[in-house]
Amino acid sequence: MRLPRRDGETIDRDDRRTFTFDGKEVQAYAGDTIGSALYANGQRIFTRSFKYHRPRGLSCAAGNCAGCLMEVDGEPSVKACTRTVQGGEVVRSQTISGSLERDPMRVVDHVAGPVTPVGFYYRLGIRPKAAWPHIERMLRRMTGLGRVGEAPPKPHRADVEHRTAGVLVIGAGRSGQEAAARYAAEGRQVILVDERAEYASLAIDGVEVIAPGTALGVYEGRLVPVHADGLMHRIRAEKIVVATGSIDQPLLFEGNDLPGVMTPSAVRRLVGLWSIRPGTRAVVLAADEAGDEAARLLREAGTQVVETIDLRGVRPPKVKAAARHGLLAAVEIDGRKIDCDLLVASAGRQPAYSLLAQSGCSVRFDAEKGIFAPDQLVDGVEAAGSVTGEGAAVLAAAEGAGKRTFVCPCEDVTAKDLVRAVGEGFEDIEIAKRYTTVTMGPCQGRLCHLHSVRALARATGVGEAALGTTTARPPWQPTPLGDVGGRKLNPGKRTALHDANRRAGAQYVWTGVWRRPDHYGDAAAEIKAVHEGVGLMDVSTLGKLYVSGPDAEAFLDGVFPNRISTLKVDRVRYGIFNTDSGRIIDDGTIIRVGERDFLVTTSSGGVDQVYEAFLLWVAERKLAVDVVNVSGALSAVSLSGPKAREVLSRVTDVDVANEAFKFLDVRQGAVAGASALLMRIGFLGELGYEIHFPSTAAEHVWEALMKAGAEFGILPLGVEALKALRLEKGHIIVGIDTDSETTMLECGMGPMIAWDKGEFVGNEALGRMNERGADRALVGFTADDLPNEGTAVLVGGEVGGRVTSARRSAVSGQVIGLAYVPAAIGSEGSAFELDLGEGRRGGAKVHIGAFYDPDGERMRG
Amino acid sequence: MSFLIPCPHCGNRPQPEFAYGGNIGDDPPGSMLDVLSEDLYFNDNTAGEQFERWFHRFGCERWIVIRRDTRTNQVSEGWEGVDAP
Amino acid sequence: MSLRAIEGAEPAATTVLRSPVEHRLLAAGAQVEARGQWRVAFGLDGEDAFLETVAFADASHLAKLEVRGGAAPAERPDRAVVEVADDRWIVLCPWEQRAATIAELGAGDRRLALDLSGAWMALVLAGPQAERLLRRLGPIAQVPGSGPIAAVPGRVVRRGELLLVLVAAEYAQHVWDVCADLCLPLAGGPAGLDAVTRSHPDPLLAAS
Amino acid sequence: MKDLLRPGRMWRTGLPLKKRYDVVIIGGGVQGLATAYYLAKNHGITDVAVLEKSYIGSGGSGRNTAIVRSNYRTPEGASFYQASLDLYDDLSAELDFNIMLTKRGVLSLAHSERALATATERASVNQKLGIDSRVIGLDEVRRRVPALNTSRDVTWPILGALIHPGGAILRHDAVVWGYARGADRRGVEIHPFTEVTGLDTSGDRVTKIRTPRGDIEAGTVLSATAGWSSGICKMVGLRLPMKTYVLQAFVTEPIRPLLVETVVSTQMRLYVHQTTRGELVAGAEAEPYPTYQGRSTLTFIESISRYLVELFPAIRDVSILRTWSGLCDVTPDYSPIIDRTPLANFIVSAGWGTYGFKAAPIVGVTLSKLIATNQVDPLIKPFGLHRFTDDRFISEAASAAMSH
Repeated sequence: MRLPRRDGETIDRDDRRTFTFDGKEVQAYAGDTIGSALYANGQRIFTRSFKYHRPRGLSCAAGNCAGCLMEVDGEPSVKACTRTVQGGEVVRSQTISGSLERDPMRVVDHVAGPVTPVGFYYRLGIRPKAAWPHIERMLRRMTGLGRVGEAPPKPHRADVEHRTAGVLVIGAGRSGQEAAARYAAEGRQVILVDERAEYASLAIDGVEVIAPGTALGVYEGRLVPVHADGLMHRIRAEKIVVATGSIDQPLLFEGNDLPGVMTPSAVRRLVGLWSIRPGTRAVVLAADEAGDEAARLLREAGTQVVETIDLRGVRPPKVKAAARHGLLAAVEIDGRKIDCDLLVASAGRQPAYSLLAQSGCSVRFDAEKGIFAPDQLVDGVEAAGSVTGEGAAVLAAAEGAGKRTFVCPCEDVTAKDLVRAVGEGFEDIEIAKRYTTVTMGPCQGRLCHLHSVRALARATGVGEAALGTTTARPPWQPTPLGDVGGRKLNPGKRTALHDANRRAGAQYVWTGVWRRPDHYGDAAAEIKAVHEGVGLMDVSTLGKLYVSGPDAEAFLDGVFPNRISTLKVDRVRYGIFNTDSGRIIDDGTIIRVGERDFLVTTSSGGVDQVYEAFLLWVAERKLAVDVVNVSGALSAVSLSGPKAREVLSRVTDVDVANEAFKFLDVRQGAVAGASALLMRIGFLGELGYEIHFPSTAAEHVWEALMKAGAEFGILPLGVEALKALRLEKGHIIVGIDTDSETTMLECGMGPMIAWDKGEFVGNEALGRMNERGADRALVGFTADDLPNEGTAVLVGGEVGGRVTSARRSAVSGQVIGLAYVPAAIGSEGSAFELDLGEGRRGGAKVHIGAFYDPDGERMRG
Repeated sequence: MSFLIPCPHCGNRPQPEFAYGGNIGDDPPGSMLDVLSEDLYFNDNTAGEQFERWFHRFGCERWIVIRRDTRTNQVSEGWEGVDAP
Repeated sequence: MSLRAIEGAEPAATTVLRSPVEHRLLAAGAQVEARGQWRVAFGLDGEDAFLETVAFADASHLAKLEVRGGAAPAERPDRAVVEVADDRWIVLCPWEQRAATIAELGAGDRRLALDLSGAWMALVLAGPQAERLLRRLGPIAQVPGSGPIAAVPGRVVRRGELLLVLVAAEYAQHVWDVCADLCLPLAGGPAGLDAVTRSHPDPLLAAS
Repeated sequence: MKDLLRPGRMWRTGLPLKKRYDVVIIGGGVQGLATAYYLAKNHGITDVAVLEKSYIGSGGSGRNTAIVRSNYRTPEGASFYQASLDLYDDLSAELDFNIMLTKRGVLSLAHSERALATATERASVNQKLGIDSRVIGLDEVRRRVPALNTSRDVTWPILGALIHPGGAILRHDAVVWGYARGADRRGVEIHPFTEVTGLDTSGDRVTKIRTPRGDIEAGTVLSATAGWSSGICKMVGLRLPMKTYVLQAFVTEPIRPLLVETVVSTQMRLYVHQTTRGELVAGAEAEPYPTYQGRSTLTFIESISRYLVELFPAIRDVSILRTWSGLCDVTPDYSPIIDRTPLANFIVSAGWGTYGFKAAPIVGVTLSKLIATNQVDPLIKPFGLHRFTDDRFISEAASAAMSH
């Protein structure tokens, strides 16, 4: 039924292509879509409907309805009528059971009519309660269209390109092309997009044409994602012209969903674009010129048009379509039966205003034309062509009994269902939509929204204007998740020593946004090395903020709870960052390198939050101080263990003797030739140095330290070793031992707070909490059994807190940890229980202070 | 992407480039609860225009103030600094 | 007295300086040689073909100075001035001019002139599709400008036909990998800096 | 079954607005309607009006992603939501309306040691209260959700999960309609499209409720308006510790059965389940700034699609059908506010964040008791406004997800 060559056809008869459909090979030309090729090859039933499994075929052939959903190369529910044939596709029909031609589930349509009215599932399966899970499992197997997971999806890229446009014109029909040409002539940068492939070859000078390219939505700031093949154009436009035209609305009559019933757009595209004769004997019910033109095209294509009825201005005829073997066989008009295999019918054309409504334009009901049309537009957004309502109207109607008159073909919702819903009290379009599921299918209301509002208006007596519309929401066309998501994009931070660590055998884990070595193969050996020899750890992940200026000291006294003014040059002090409400958000160190120069370190995850809080405090009080984020400029290592001093002495010009470089001292000098800042702090509990140096020299310094430490059995340390070693000292890790509510008072850090130094972050809240006393306390504990971290602390059988950290000590072999307990039992030796899971309990006792080297001699030695 | 924020230094930029810093100065707290917790946790949660602080993370790394209508996300103006003009 | 490690103190001659993406370049088959104290990658096969569409090259061996306060630093052919805000700039210059530039820019009513060379990766985008690659990396609308690059904060300035992009060094490998991925459909890819400066001579970028 | 064949009205429409009611409930969402239902059923108080500014269920009740669970972090939260889940269990029979509650389980993925610790904490608290919730390893996760990408070559490999078999999905509109019908049948008057535009007070009482359809007096006034609570309370000079944010969700086209459990990933800020009709329904985290404007954003759908395809590679080509949004009212500790106020006859239920629907039945029972008998049920005692004055938060924030 392919017609001979016609001018204006958009197929290339010299470029043959094939694809398979349910295993059979199908011939097509370049320019055909899968739908047009199948239709040309005689296929009429394309899919089965959602609830009644009625046969469905091409109805709009323009990507508006769900009558041709098929699986293409593993992609479910593709609108075959607009999917251009590339060649070699594996196309499969989507049926729950049987085949397209014979679907046993169709019994639901014949038998279940009265038993499955709209909302039936709210009345069934209530009693007995135990029955429902089985009914639900059965229902699940009977619903759902696309198959997923049988074969891995065909890998195809989805890239994103961020673009700007002077004028973005959506819709390349006559009015869209005019608008594009006009703005291009004014010298604007114009992009014209249209979802229909036939405009791919359209050329207008000064205009970039993207076709097929679907504008998925109009987002805030006039941002429009245009979904083309393999590329999402994310266009921010100074001006948007919406010229998306209007859509044929189905005529409502009994059997209006049968394959063989089509709208004028289907005829225009089948004959006009792909030179296909849609049928042999046709009846045309014309509601507008589109109907007249369809009749003309059919005669030109050699179809016998046995009857043409003009629906304009006449009493709606009683129409009933009859089927044989699932296909249209005849139509009864006011009792007169006419055999035909094609019935072209529509009620008129409704403006496709969704993108305008999404952008914020208001919509009104034009009673004269019986359509919803855009009303006030927002600035930067224009409407052109029939989307404005000009040349669009939906006035024609037909009488139908309503039992199989489909208002919403996607969801099998009939006119009778809507009337019944109103009868039950669902009189507003929004709850009628949720109750009947009308407009909730793949066409998202393109073909059924207007009819639903008008049906409600008739049933309730409330006018369409008062009933209003449902909210227009993106996407304008169903779009695959993979195409919207685009390329994988998960920024991870790596230190300058990332590859040096990898070569040393590091096993990487995520800690927040950082990739960090968890261990280098043997965490226990790493711990042992620190206690007995020396270990080297990459701590470049620490946040580093250089604070410099006349008000630097006053500033730090304001943002830290502890006193900073007493910190001398070349000394370092531990500090806590709090929120205004006195909760801990981070911890770190304050290193004074000059009268008005400090380096402040934060945890690896906390630097952004602290940096922004610092700048806010400076701006609020107009302080003369600069805060410079040098986290990336400097790398850092911690060299810890009894042999640390000896190793360091081999690579630095700084005098490392204990008297010259005491605990909490700071020195600056060269390490492995790089300009470095060194300090003695004891987070890991042994003699230790934290060394900061330019990241550009990081690998050089790391290799030098490892070489110098070789004879002492130096090992690189991972996060696992860090967690174990600091736990021996009872040191907390913010984010692991603290949560969003933890305060310094709960962690025994009250004494650090310099209450008398005037305003500092959180002082009022902390002051009040201090008067009232904390409810819980974060304390060390020893236990008989090793609990999982997070497990509940039980006091008197009730949940009284939780374990935040727990390990078996590499030094004492005892189980040690940190936990929240009720403040009342926060003192040394108090007993409590741990929930070990499956109802088992374990004993535990509070231990205040470090488990290992409580007086810190090893750190200070 | 969502609404645009007029950064005085960098020009109109999409909101995800900024970190929200809270609105400025809810009007004086009611008498209901004691003063401290009143202004820390209780707020107007205004449905309308309010002054807000934003930090331009993907640009000048400065705090700016804008006036935004929380009903429409319409931003009328942006200023340097952290205080309402 | 202040933090010497960021004030441009000369590292010992034997100290070897590396780019944050040196290992990505080695993995891509680049040869790396010492040029001054820096190890610079060159000679990546396929680089010439990539330059016909879009190539990205590492220029992290440049000195990168954080300058605050006073008037905007003077532009010079062998210098790039990236404005962050009205009193804050990042100035790029050849490594051997680092100390002289710090001295020049540190004078007068300048608040700060710090050597933060290791804080950023400098990435050069070259070729007719360079602008397209930038548009695929993020929504930066004008150049010079700032905004998301592979979803992390980035800045970009123009050097003749070249685009010079700055991103935090912590994200260097992430941005490098994203560039490699986004170049595939554009038939582009990584190149050594020499290949770029051969076709686009630039006094700042010419490998010293 | 009988009304299956003969359509009966769900509720009366076009009711005139009386001058006075014993109880006026502002907000025709699931909490307001449930409270009205239990006032009538448990306490015989039927001179009640529910005033809804739009259609019933137009707020959060009609926009949430219909998940009910009780595996909360705090003992107060877990017991409260379990009480609600128990009521949900029998609600279809109670309302003689199938809300399609299906206990398919909720699986919260852990992508880090930190997340496993939080899962352990929740399991520990839940088990102590008799709630079925436990930490499972990777192989049980694979067995339960074969479609999940449990390999190592993902951005954040899955280490384990918290499984809560009692967690369920349901048809959220059906709960709204079921309660509305039950209340209407017992004499409660439901007034949609009746916005409260003002509240007059004198001394410590609300004396007049202003609406475009006329003013009303009431013995007791309840505000159950979620995202709009601050505006209602401002009418009586009351400020709440809460901010309103927009939360988005989306639905895909229906596909053949793929997921049984609801799958949650806090790391990826998403949760997803498959409905009985076969659609995947997924939601996310609120936009990071207060707003009452509900337009969908592109960054939301892009990032959630990217993560979903990473978690479930097989659904790469499944199409998004519709994105929508609703408002959620978030308190500093993510726990609700159910309390009397300094105004003797004004009661507030607000600050529900994303948990409001999950709590509806128990809120109905406890609020109706509070209104009828002035007794504060032990389950809601912890959720008073006092916790913000004496700084004793009940923090349901999943965990301080900051990592070191």
